[in-house]
Amino acid sequence: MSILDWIYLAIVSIGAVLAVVRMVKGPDVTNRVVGLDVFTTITVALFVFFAMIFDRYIYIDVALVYGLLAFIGVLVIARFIERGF
Amino acid sequence: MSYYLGSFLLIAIGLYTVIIKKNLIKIVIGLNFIASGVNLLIVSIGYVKNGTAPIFSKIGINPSAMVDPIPQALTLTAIVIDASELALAVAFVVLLYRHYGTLDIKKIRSLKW
Amino acid sequence: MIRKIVYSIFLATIVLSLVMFFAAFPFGQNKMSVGEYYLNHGVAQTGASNIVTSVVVDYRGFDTLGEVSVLFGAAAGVAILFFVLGENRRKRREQVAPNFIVRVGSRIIFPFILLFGTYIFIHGHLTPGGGFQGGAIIASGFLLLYLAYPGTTVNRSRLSMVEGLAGITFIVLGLYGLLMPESSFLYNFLPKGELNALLSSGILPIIYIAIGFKVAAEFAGIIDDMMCEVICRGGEK
Amino acid sequence: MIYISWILIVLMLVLSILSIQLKNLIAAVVAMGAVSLIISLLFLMLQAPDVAMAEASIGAALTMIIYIIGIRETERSEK
Repeated sequence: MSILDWIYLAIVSIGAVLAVVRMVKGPDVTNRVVGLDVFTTITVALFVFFAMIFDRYIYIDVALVYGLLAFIGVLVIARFIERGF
Repeated sequence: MSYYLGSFLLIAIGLYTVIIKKNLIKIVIGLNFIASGVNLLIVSIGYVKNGTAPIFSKIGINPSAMVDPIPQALTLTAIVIDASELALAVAFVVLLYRHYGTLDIKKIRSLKW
Repeated sequence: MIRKIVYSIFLATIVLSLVMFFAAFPFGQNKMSVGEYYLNHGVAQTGASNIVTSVVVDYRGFDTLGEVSVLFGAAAGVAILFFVLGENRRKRREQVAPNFIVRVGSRIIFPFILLFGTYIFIHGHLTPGGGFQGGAIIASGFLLLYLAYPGTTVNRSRLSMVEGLAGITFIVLGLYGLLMPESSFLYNFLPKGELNALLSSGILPIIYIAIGFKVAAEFAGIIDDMMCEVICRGGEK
Repeated sequence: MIYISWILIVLMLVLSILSIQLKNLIAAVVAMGAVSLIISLLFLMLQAPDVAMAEASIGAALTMIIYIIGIRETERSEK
């Protein structure tokens, strides 16, 4: 791993930790749901990063799964909070 | 090493939830944590240092530098089974709530202890 | 209070015994010999480049059949609990219709989710993924449809037909292996092909496609039971 | 790589303790979804992409909807 990778990893880790801090602190459910959404987006970046540094590009499929499906979980809770289904 | 410790503690947290908590949905969440911890433990047993995934999609990859495929194959099906039996457990919880009108296991008469 | 202390001691004992037990298995050292054998001979014997797939479908294919049956049992259990034992007299709550963005966006993204799930289980022997994962992805796509258009219902008879056909495919392919000279259940009788080609490794892709359809149908049935319980069928009873 | 695994495991344990301590059950389910996400990352770091994909496809939406329907039919918070 080069120095650029370490910088990238540090920035992404700080983002993940901040999202978790919001999920721990958040006074309401909606704050926690937004924290989960941010955390999911950051995690997709981490999946692609791991595929790069392990030098196996077929790992990107896992990131595709989360990128395609993660919003459904947030949509479920959002629809429930607004009395959707 | 960190994986072992994390999965032990996750199993302990799940057991604590199942034993101490009174709410039925919380108990189901605890069961889910135990299942996740056991899956993580089994996969981390098969890990080999500096190994790679057991997929021969690249030219010139060496079988001796791969992780063990059997724990992965075991947990792969276990995760799907966990999700389906979670649905069954939630169905039981819903029926218990309709019958007794509460989620507190202290108030459900036949489960008192 | 005393209860919490007693159970904390109990949990500490369990964790301590786990730590002592797993001190015999150092992290990241050597593999088991069975895994070593599968890694060395798996490509020549099954022709699949993903060894996890060849373990799940070929070497331990009978276990997978049992596991799919467990999945069927769980789905049937959810249906029985909700429709036979449950009393459908809950009143309808007032609902808010989904907004424009959700409806149009889900209509656009739904075919892509189906396409991606199909890709995952067709390429199960080449890339990570397979029938279980692809089936779950397709069921998530149906879940999106339920969320965006309340009142959607899937055709249950068609769903059970897909599920039954997939199960029959699995069992017939397995039984056909018994007619081969090396008679064994799930014997790989089709040609292996070359490594990393889509049409390779015999019956493995066919079985994984069957598993994908079966898992997708079962999870869609579970979601249909849970989402639709009152809205779709409660009035009929 | 060892540092990032320690960070992720600590985050996972914090979120699981949060999930069992929260009184609001929907917030508990949200925290559980985050735990499932981190476990999927750990599976990928253990070089198991198949298992990571199974955990991702199950944990992203399906477990969430099952719990939410269970909560919808019963009570929203633990007393």
